[in-house]
Amino acid sequence: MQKSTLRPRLEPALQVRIHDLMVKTRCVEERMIKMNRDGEGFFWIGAPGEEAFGVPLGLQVKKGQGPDFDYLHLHYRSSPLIMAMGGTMLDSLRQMGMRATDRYSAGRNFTNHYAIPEWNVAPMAPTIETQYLIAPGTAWVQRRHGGDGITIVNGGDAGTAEGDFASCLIWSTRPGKEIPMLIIVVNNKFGISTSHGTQHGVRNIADRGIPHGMQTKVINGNDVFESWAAIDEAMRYVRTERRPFLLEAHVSRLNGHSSSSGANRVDELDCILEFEKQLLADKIRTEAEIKATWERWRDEANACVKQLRTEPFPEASDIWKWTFHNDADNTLAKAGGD
Amino acid sequence: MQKSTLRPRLEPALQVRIHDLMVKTRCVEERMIKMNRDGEGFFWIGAPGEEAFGVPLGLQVKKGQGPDFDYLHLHYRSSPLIMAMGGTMLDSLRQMGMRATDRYSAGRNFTNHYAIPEWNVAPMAPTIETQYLIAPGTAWVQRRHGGDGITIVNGGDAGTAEGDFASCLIWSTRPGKEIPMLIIVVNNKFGISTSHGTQHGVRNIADRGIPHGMQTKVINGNDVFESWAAIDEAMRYVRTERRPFLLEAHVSRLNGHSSSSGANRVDELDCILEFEKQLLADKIRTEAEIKATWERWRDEANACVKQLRTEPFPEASDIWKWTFHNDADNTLAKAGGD
Amino acid sequence: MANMAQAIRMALAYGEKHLGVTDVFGEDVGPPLGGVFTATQGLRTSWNSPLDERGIIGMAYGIAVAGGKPVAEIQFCDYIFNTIDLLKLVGNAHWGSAGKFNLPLVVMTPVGAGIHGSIYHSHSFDSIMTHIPGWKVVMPCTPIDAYGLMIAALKDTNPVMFMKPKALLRTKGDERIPGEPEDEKVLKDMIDAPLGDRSNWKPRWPELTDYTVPIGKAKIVREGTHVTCVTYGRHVHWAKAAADTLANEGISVELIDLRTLYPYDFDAIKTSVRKTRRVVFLNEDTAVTNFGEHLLRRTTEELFYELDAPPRLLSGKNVPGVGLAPVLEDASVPQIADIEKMLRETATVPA
Amino acid sequence: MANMAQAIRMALAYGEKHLGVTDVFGEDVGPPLGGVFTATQGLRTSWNSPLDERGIIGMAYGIAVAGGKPVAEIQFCDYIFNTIDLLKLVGNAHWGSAGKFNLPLVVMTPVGAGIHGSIYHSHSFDSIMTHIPGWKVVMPCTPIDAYGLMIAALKDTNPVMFMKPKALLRTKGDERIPGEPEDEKVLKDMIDAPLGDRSNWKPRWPELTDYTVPIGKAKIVREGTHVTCVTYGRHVHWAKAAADTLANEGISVELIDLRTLYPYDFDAIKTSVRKTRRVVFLNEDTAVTNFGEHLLRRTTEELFYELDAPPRLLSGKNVPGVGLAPVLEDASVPQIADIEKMLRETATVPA
Ligand SMILES: Cc1ncc(C[n+]2csc(CCOP(=O)(O)OP(=O)(O)O)c2C)c(N)n1
Ligand SMILES: Cc1ncc(C[n+]2csc(CCOP(=O)(O)OP(=O)(O)O)c2C)c(N)n1
Ligand SMILES: [Mg+2]
Ligand SMILES: [Mg+2]
Repeated sequence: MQKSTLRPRLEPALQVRIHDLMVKTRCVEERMIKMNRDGEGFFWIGAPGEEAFGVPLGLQVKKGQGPDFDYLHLHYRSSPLIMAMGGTMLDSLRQMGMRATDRYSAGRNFTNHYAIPEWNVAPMAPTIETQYLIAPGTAWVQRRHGGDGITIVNGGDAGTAEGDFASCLIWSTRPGKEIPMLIIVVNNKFGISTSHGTQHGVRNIADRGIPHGMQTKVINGNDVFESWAAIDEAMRYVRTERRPFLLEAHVSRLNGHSSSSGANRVDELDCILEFEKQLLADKIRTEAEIKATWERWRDEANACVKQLRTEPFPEASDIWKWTFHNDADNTLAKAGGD
Repeated sequence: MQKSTLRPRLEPALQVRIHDLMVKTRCVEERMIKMNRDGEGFFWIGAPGEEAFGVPLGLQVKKGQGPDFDYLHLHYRSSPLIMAMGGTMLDSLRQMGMRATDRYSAGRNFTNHYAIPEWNVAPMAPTIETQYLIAPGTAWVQRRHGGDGITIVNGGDAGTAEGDFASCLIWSTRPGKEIPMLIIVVNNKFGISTSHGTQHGVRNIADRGIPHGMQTKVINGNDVFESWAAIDEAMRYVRTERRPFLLEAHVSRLNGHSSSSGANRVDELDCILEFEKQLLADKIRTEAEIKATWERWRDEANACVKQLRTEPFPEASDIWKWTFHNDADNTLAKAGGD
Repeated sequence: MANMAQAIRMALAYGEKHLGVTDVFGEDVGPPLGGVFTATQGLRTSWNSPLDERGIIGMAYGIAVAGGKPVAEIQFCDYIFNTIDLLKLVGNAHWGSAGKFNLPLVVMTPVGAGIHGSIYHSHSFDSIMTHIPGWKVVMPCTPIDAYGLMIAALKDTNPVMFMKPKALLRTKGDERIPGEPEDEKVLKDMIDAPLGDRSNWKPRWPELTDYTVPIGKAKIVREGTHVTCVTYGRHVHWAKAAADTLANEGISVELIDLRTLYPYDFDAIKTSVRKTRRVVFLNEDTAVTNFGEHLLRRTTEELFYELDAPPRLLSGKNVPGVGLAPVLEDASVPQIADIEKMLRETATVPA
Repeated sequence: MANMAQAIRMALAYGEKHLGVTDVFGEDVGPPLGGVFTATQGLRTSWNSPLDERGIIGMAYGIAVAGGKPVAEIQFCDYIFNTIDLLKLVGNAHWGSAGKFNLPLVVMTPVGAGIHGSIYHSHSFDSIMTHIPGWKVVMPCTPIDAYGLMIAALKDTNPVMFMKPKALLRTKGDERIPGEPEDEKVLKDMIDAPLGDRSNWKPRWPELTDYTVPIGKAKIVREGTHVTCVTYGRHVHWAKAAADTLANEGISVELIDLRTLYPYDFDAIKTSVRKTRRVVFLNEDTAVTNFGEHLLRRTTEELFYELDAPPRLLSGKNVPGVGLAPVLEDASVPQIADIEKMLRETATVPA
């Protein structure tokens, strides 16, 4: 256990903030699952079990727009990161509810698929691993631009079987053209129903960075302290050395793959409960405070759902919006396609 | 220099045979280059500089049809291997000359693109690296079939940037489902005009096999003895252990990339000259014998070109052949497509 | 009655037993899941692959080279678009090798919208796939046709793309699969994996028999005289519904289920259009460079003088995706009302 | 006169200087080679990429996200087919993000047959590319149009696919690029890399000026009254040759060079077909689900009653590849004689 050495580094106030964001994330995800069950959204996929890793990650992002800030190329289990960056429950739930007010996709995309220009969050697609091909592009611009902005890309364990993961290793370590990129693999040991160990002969996924001369690390992403420290270390390295770092975080997948597999709670270690034990033991939070945190966010989530129910769905004619960047082109395209 | 220890392993008769096949290969390639210059063929790409590796490889292939024998998934620099297996100059030159008698593609494909069912040589395409995705399929059948037949796949250094190379590493090392495959990378340090070192951060390409738990080796493919021994070792391992082996061979690219870059001779080490020095020093061949070998194969190549000149080109209606496996389907397809 | 997923599963089981199928594989295709739509549950030769579509198609190619008979699945056709080069290589192997190698393999993949799949689980693949020479391409719209077309695909010595209309995989037909027990609960008991632990479960396959829907043969689903509708997949059912409504208005629709997209049954189209002199081609792929446009082009070229009305295409809208909100999906993909409207217009426009 | 490769190079140099181009990259695009067709020699921002088409398209996407202006090359369109999913993602980014992100990038790639490229250097890409929504797609047939379309592409804030007709890259036009010196030897001296060692070579670009061929605007290459021919790329020249021959027979061909494949200039087609009442769509992509079929479909739907003859498609044959032997290539891809024949037939078939 490295915890004892790592724990002192995190200020109690920060621990409280992390806990708050972890609970916030869990509550918005659980509310989405309920929306799905209630028929208020068709499909859920999200991140229960990744909060101990994702929240520390989100809090350490250098948030802003343009190459001076961090670019993010994310997979669909990034709600902890987005919540930690300041994403709102309402925005996430609007996407789940397919409302016209969904600021990420106007009712077009699955939940937890963001696109946030102000925070350099690139548009997300559920195509596994393609983000690992796109991320080197923003990092390349950052290499040229200078400063300490970096690119962060994340994805799952199973997806590393796609050649795109290897491409990312190649493109980030071109001799003399290395790029400032934090490459993350979130290893929950499964791709849908297929367990990692049945398909991958590697001991650690992160080891695949080694022949490319890359710094790598494997961590227990269920542990807030270990996550914080590893992210801190990796980010410092990438920000200053302007070279890639490959970080593998082991996490739980608490509600199975998605609503397609039922989204029922499974018996794996729950990082929030673990963290709460610590907070109690270290007397940073009381039982009552913890309970209140959960209640506040549950209430907030419910209030958001109430709110979004009053909001309009998209309209049929909306499909013609935004094929091209200017309306004249969209009109032309409509004429050809209608 | 490992030569001294490796050399005794090769019987003089075998050395003579290897030399003969190396010269044969060089002569057929040079004749193709001349055909290209004479306007008798539009494009040349081939293997001058890879003979010291390719001939020992071809001679150690377990040749035949079906899973008891070796499957071959090759790139366009495999003439030494094919010549060593018994391919004829005439067949290669016919393909260069686009004759209807071209047994590999009936005038359809570029030269050095084979398809030989009797020898398990899978159809070749010039799409870089795709053979690394197909090869695991034959090896998978061989794993199930048993015996000592293996699958051999080769390709260039630059092509390992394609994700397909990494896919091959994944698919060949699935835990408990490892496959008998000799994975070869022929490293001539260039992809067309782009030097390996400018794009690849790996020290050795073969090192990329290590995290997957794969046996690997890097050799001087310009050395017949080292090549023979390494191929022997790798093949023994794959045949008996039924697991993959990743072998990287460094070779010269003696005539540049292809006829597109002129196909002129460049100043790199010539493995045939090196080998001839040894043969002379070891008194296995005399100057006169070596000269006669070259003359014989040059004459043979010229004779083949004379022969193929008498042979017909394909006919226009031939394009409709072999879209489907049966003629009725081809007729149907023609009706829809004509 | 069996649903389409069960029908496909039974055809594959038949194939394993009688047609030399050696490998049914893909992402989550093997135990425990047996495919995200359960179409491969309990199959003897099924196995899970790495999450790598390019590897899957390559593996199928290789297995076929070595004399196996693979059935590879791409989990959703939305994820097949990184393999187009490989599909082209597969389609090219026989032609490029001057007939030396043929690749008897089947790739199957769910296509189309209809399950609220949003941008990346709603794609169609008919247009790009029919543009790749060297493949046969089929798409059933009933369980019995799914069974018969899969068996035909498994017997074929060419590569066959078997498209599964996603929205129909859980729907039942009204014809029994040969060998299927009368009671669908019995069937379920025999071949559906139980909930919970499946590690010791084995299916009991009914006594399945050979039944082939020949590749290249369309089906006249409904005879009619005023207008022909040529479609496939789930739009067959919607066109049928539209035709039923139009019948009440005195408009008689002849409905053709193409079943094989390539090589398609042009005789069936020709015969029908010669009779009705009016035709609508219907599918849900996007509108520009759409397979229906090929059929329309050929029909126009060959039957121009026999047409009493402009031949029409009703297709998906030419936008980059199908949106998640139902109103967006419905606006993107032809609905029954749209079909009715276009058939009515085409049937009634003065000659 | 500049050849098309030089024209593209000059447009890119103009783009580097005036339009914010940040990266011109791809396999062998940078020094020393400057592209397998020399179209990127001497460019300030050019660089060599790893041999990885998927990485190339991904990189272009990422650069555009971060505010760069990338021009990515795929060495031959024959090698773009492993990136179709990424091209779809690019085309989808603006739409899928509800307008939040647009991707101002250009991908360029040589297309078509005509250089004895055999199976894997002769592919066309018009059909699949026009089927991918969210992209603009252009293809010039002269150096001046290549210059003007590239500048338009660089100014556009949408993704643009710039198709280079492979067979025309080394051919000259008859209009000078704005700023081009009169003597082509002078131009060559200024901008062509020397043979041999190039490590210290730098181009001297002429004083290039802005010249835009608007995206979406076709060009009437030849006016005529009897039959319209709609084409693009190298077939413009062949159609012109065919039209010249037919003129001697008293057949007057109106020839449209589409220049932009999407969004295409339907007004130009419509105006012309209304006049000639007969039309042939011509391209060299394979025949099934071919982009010309889209144009034919739309023309038929909208102008059915104004057509005096069946609209026709003349395209590549629907076989898996273009063979190396010239007789095979010629049989696969429309030749001048084929064009003449179809134009003649279409012009003369009784109304
Ligand atoms: C290219 C692609 N192939 C297949 C899928 C279907 N799919 C969605 S999630 C998933 C499993 C992903 O597993 P992993 O990468 O481990 O991420 P996790 O979901 O476990 O976080 C699959 C196969 C997809 N979305 N994209
Ligand atoms: C997928 C693909 N991309 C690009 C090309 C064009 N091309 C042909 S050979 C070549 C370089 C290959 O280099 P390497 O892999 O090192 O093999 P070598 O030719 O050096 O033996 C390229 C880029 C191709 N044939 N296929
Ligand atoms: Mg996982
Ligand atoms: Mg090389």
